Amino acid sequence: MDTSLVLVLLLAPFLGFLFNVFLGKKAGKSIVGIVGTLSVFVSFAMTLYLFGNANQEPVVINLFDWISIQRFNVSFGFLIDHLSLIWLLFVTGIGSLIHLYSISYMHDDEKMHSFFAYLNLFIFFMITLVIGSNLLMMFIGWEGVGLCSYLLIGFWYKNQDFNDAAKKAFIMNRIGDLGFLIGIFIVGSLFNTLDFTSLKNIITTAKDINDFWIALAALALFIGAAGKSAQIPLYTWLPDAMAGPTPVSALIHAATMVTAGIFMITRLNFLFDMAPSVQNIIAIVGAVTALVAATIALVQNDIKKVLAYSTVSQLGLMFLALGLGAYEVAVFHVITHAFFKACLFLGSGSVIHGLHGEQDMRKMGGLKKAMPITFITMLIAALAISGIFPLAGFWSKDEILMTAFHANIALWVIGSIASIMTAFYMFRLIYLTFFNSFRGTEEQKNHLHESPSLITLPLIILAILSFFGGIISLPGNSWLNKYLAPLFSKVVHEEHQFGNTEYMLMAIATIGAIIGIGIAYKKYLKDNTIPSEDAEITGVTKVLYNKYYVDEAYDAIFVKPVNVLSSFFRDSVETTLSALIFGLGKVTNEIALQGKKIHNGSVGLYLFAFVLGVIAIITYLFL
Amino acid sequence: MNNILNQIGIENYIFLSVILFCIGVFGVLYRRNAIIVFMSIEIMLNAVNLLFVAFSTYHQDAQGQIFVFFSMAVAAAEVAVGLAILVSIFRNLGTIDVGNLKNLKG
Amino acid sequence: MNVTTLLIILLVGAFATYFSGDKWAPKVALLFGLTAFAGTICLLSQYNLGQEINYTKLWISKPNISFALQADGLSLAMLLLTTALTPIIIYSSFGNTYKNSKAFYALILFMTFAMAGTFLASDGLLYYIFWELSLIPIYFIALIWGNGDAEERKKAVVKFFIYTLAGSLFMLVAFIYLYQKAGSFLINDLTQLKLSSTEQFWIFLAFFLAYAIKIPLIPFHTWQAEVYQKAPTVGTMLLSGIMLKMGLYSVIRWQLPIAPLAAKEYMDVFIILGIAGVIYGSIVALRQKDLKKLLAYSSLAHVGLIAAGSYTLTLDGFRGAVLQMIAHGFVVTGLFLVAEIIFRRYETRKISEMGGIRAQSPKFTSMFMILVLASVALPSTFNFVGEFTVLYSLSQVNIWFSLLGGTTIILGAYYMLKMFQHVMLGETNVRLFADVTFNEGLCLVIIIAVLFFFGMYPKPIIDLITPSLENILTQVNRFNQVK
Amino acid sequence: MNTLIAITGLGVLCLLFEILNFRKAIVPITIIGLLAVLGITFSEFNAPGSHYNNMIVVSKFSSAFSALFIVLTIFLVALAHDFYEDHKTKISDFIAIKIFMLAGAVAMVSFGNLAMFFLGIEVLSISLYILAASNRLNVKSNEAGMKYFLMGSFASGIILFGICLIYGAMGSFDVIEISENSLSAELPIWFPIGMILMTIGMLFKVAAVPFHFWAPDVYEGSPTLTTTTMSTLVKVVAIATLYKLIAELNLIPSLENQDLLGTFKTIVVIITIASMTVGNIMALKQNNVKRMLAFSGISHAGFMLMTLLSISNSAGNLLYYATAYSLAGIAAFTVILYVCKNRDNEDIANFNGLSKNNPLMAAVLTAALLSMAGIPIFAGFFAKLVLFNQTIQAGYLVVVIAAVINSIISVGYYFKLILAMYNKEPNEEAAKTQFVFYAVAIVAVLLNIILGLFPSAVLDLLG
Repeated sequence: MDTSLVLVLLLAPFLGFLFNVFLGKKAGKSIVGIVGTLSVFVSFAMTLYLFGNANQEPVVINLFDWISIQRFNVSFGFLIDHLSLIWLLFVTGIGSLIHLYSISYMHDDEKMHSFFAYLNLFIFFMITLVIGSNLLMMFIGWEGVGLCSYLLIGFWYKNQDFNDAAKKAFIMNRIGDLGFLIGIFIVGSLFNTLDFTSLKNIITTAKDINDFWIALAALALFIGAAGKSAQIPLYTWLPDAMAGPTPVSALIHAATMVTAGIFMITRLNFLFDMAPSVQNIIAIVGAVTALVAATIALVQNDIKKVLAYSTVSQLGLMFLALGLGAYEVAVFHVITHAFFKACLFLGSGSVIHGLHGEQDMRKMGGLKKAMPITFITMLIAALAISGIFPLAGFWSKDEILMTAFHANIALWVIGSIASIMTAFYMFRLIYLTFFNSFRGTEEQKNHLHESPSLITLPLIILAILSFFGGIISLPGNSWLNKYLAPLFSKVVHEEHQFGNTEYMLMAIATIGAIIGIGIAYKKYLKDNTIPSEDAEITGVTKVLYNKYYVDEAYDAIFVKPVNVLSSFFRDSVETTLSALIFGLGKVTNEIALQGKKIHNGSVGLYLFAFVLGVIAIITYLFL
Repeated sequence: MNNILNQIGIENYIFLSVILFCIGVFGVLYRRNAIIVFMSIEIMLNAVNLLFVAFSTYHQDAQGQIFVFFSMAVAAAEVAVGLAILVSIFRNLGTIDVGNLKNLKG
Repeated sequence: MNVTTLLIILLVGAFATYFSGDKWAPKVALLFGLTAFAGTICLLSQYNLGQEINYTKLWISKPNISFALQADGLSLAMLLLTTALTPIIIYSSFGNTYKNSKAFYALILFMTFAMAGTFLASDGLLYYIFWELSLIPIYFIALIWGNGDAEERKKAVVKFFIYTLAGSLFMLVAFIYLYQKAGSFLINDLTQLKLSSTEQFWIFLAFFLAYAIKIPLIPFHTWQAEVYQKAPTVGTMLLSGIMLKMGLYSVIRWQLPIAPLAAKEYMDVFIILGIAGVIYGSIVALRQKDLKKLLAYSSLAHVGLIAAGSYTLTLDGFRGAVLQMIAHGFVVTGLFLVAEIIFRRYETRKISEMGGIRAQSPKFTSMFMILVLASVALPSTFNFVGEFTVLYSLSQVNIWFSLLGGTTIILGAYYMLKMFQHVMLGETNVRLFADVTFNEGLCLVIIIAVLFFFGMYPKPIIDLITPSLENILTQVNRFNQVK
Repeated sequence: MNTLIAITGLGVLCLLFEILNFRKAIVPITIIGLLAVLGITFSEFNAPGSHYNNMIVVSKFSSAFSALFIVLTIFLVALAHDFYEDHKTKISDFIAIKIFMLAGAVAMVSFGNLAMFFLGIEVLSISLYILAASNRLNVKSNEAGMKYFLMGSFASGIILFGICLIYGAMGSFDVIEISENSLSAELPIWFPIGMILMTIGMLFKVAAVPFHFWAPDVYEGSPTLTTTTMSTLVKVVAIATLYKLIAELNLIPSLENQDLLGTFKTIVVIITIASMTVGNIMALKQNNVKRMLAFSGISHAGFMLMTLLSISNSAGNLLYYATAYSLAGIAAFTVILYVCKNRDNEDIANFNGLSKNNPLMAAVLTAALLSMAGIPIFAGFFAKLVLFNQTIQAGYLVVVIAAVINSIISVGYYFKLILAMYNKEPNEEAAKTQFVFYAVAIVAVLLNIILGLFPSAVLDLLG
């Protein structure tokens, strides 16, 4: 029963993919859209069903042995437990919403069918990633989603910059994947299995575990996660990934794929609990990423870039939580973040749609009359992400900060600053986009209009979710924590007692958020300052605007040297090596040429050599 | 007959013919006139013939002397052929200097 | 079916093709290629039914050489690769017309015959003979039907021939030496030998020279890129798809079991050599201007990894190596076919002269993309199964090896995607690019199907090769049992 | 025995034909005659015996090699017809000389007495001098003849001196007596010296370094058919005789008695390696095909000398190598005769694009060269294999390594020719081929390949 369900759940998007690939062009755009969306919706329905009557026991489905290693087999199997169900819920849920959205958004693109094909494929791989029963199955999904993100970032392939962005994303992910693989190798050789359930049993029961190797494995796996979830130092691909169509940014680079890293670490929480040192690293990396990304987001003018960096920063917060062992908190924030970040992206998408592809906020403004729904929904989402009571973001972010506070004040400070900045740049975005007067061209001004219902509907739904999303894990009695409890080896550390500290923290957070919003209000609404043109940007702003020149640095440190080396090998080493081989031939030829001189045709010489030979032999033998 | 050989001793015959042989060799090496080279080769052969005879006396058996006839006949045949070649060379080149035969080399 | 029948089919096929005349030659060749494939399947089924597949007949009494063929799982796997690829290769060439094609296709079949013999032979000298024989057809194929300036081509091909011959002659000497010890060339006797470690070292070295040049491992690879570039694509496919695998197969089949002590003692050196090949090849491939050369260096990198895997002397290493051999065989054939397809349209192999093809040929693009992904070992493709196993085995020897070898998944992705981007993407090319024709498409589809099927379900092949690999492993470890 | 008589008779017959004006028929009749003689030889193969008080001793060895010589002569005679078509008047003389030369050759491998040996070698040499200079209006031919004559007679002088010393030591020319005495402890030093001198004389005939200088010049200058004769028949005869000489006169044991064996073997090793190396390296830069093959012949002589390192059990291997080599040589030279017919020189350039003009001939030449290079299934490969095998057995790994390196070098120049045929454009249209060329070339190559497929047929012949 379950098996067939799961297979349907898994294969529905795949079938959609096949349909769109092979028949999409003929079928026509509307059919393509419907099929694509339906196929995802089917899996969503399946998920709901499973979610509805899921018992405590996780369901394991092994189809067949896939890869055989001498000491163990890796089965081609699936694992449905509470964690994967949670993820499935919002992957398929938000997935279907965004498909819906794309029907209208991509309607003018002549390659709509391949767009939907890729989206479906992505959902398929994402599901594989989530329900894989062992590390390698997860790895299939892991690389698969990477591939889809490559395809979708480079969707408009005629622009080589986009292609570069896509390539960059894929390769940076691959760097992480290598870490992942190494992690898999170590785990495999330590425990002779890659299966999550058996791993959990072994590790939780094992007495003497080699801490070093565990730590190494955890570290390697974390590198993998960092690659996928855009953490320092592997985060630079995410902002570039905004080259892809906006729905892609919403689905892949905000809501689902980039959370895969968190999913993986949560999946392997028992492993990471064994390696506190690595946990600290994770926490620190997360915090720093949150801060750095936030600072960059402060000054970006591309509406999607802002959102991208905010995503990075939010992911950083999640990793902070993971590092502190508060997996359920991280999950909570993943979910709420999925809601409001998807909403924000789609909103920005609708704005861009309205302005016919304009992304620079300096050329926007005053859109709130033109597109009210977009405005309202984005406002709600912005409030949510800034952590205003009682929206979803408030609860999740507050949980994280609280955990940080209890663990380490410094982390809490960093986190708080990051979230204050969040509030600032989000409202900077809101004000620049929707308030004051329109700064675009006349021609655009006349065409300003609210986006069609297919676009606004998902916005509304997501806005609602980002408003009420918090209820799934209210402090005190958290449904989510209870639901996830069976996953964690350690008992979920008890809910925070609501003493004064907690209330104080909440207050501080809220005040911080309000301050942030206030500054934005002062700067961009009252003074109505417009960010200056790229040329005029100076000082710290310039550094921030250029993202601390990290891309340039990477280029100088890694990419250029490799290419230089490559041409060096190609031009020097290769030629030298073959010259060496030819050299042998040349030498013999030279000898031959000299030899020809000796055979000079004079009988006298020949006879002389003859006699010499005779004498030599005789003397050598007999004297 | 036999006692003469005993008086002189076989070694001396050997030395003599070796010396003759060497003279022949040097002749072949150092003279460039084909005719004289032929003659030097003849000297070599005859040196050997001499030794044959000496040995056959030493061993008291006739095979050696018979062999000398063989070798003489052969030498004659050889020289005949050689002279024939020489004639055609002289017709073509107008010289019998062995040193001029250097078209074939390398 | 008797194992010799397969060889006879191929040999007869070669002659039949030659005498069928230029017009019919391709079809006849294809026919015989398919027959051979069917024959292999037949052998396979017999093997799975548990029949011994071997044939031994005394050939030369003094020195004692016998015409001995033997097919275990490993040989059959390689045979499968050979006979499966040959028809594809032949069929893929239908797009071109070759002058004097009867000789061309006859040589292809003859080469297949020789290579199949190499995989089957269980008598050292017979093996050597097949090994050498396979060299002659490819020499002529590359020389006569190759492309580019005749002088350049001549240089490259002669270098290739002499180079490889040089290597293998030392192998011959090693074989003769072994014969002195064992009194026969049969592998079963040779693997029984208990040679001193110095003897083993020298023999190992002699073999290594032959294989390192054939595979090729750096720094013995200098013939490769040029020959790949100069040879006609069919020849390149034969070379890279099957012939390289002869070297790798021989490492597992002959070198390691005969001289295990040396193999153990110098394991690290050879693994490092392989891994160095991976990194070096990938980096050189990065900046190649010629598509075929780029692919050549990419396969240099891949075989480096395979070699490293087999030198780990672990079951995983062997298994991964064999899996990767087969996977790489298919992928590289497909990629060279892609290069050929582009060449048929644009008459160029310069990457700089391509670009903007995607918009004009969706089918071709998708197939090409899939092949690229397979060659960078995306999970669920066959190559991933092989590469994962190999890297795992490396990690068992030393985690650093797997880390360094693993760079292939980064660098590989880098150069392959870069290549794909510059060949296919960008503003639509002004020159018309017709989408794949039927037979081009068919070849690619078959290859892709194979890659995905075994990528998802490699079990049959794993089950096929594992027992024989275990046997080889016991031979390799026979010296440990002594102590 | 009968072989020898029959051959001589045949020779005389040839001379008679001239008188009887049978020029047309002479070639076929001779071939038929030779085939008959071949039959006789086979019949003698299993009937060893000695005749005319040990002047002639027929053994497996002698009859096997005689058979080979006769086969080669058949090929040569077959080719003779249209080689000499421009001076028909002399054809019978030339063929007769070839036959007599064959008689000399047979005498050389079946001698039971040094006198017989000496006569044989002289008959062979003198006929060769004539053949070398036979194109008497051609300066090159004259020069070749002269050079060969001078050095040849010099060499025979040395051989004669050697025989003489042996006679002095043993008091007899009879091989059996000599071999018996040679085992006795106290031998005059002359005996080994004499043996060495004879060996040197034979080394000259097989053109081993440093006695090889004549070969390239003479090969280049002589008429191509004569070159064919030299590089196939004569070389084989010489090496076989040398082998027989050393084997039958017990040189090895006698040297052992006077513990000179070590040094002797060193000399053989040095000469072997030197011949291989010099031959191959010098061949690399030759433009004249005949000259190139001359040097390659020198290197092959070096290979065959390897048999002297394990004299006791290598007769079969020597026979096999000789057969493989000479058959390949015949095939190769046939093609050269065809290509260079009515061309003034034999430069490699003449072979350009042969594969387009005449693919069959190109294929034959390729096969022949591959066989010489020692590529499998051609007899040349097994020939090398058995030599290597037996030499490693005798413990001379060094020689084998050298040999291997040399075979690698040799590929270099063999392939120069193949490349010319396949990779260059023809510079003029093909000359029409006589049937006989095809016949000879193909038969030779087929024999070669058959030997490659069933080496035992020859290898086991001499036990």
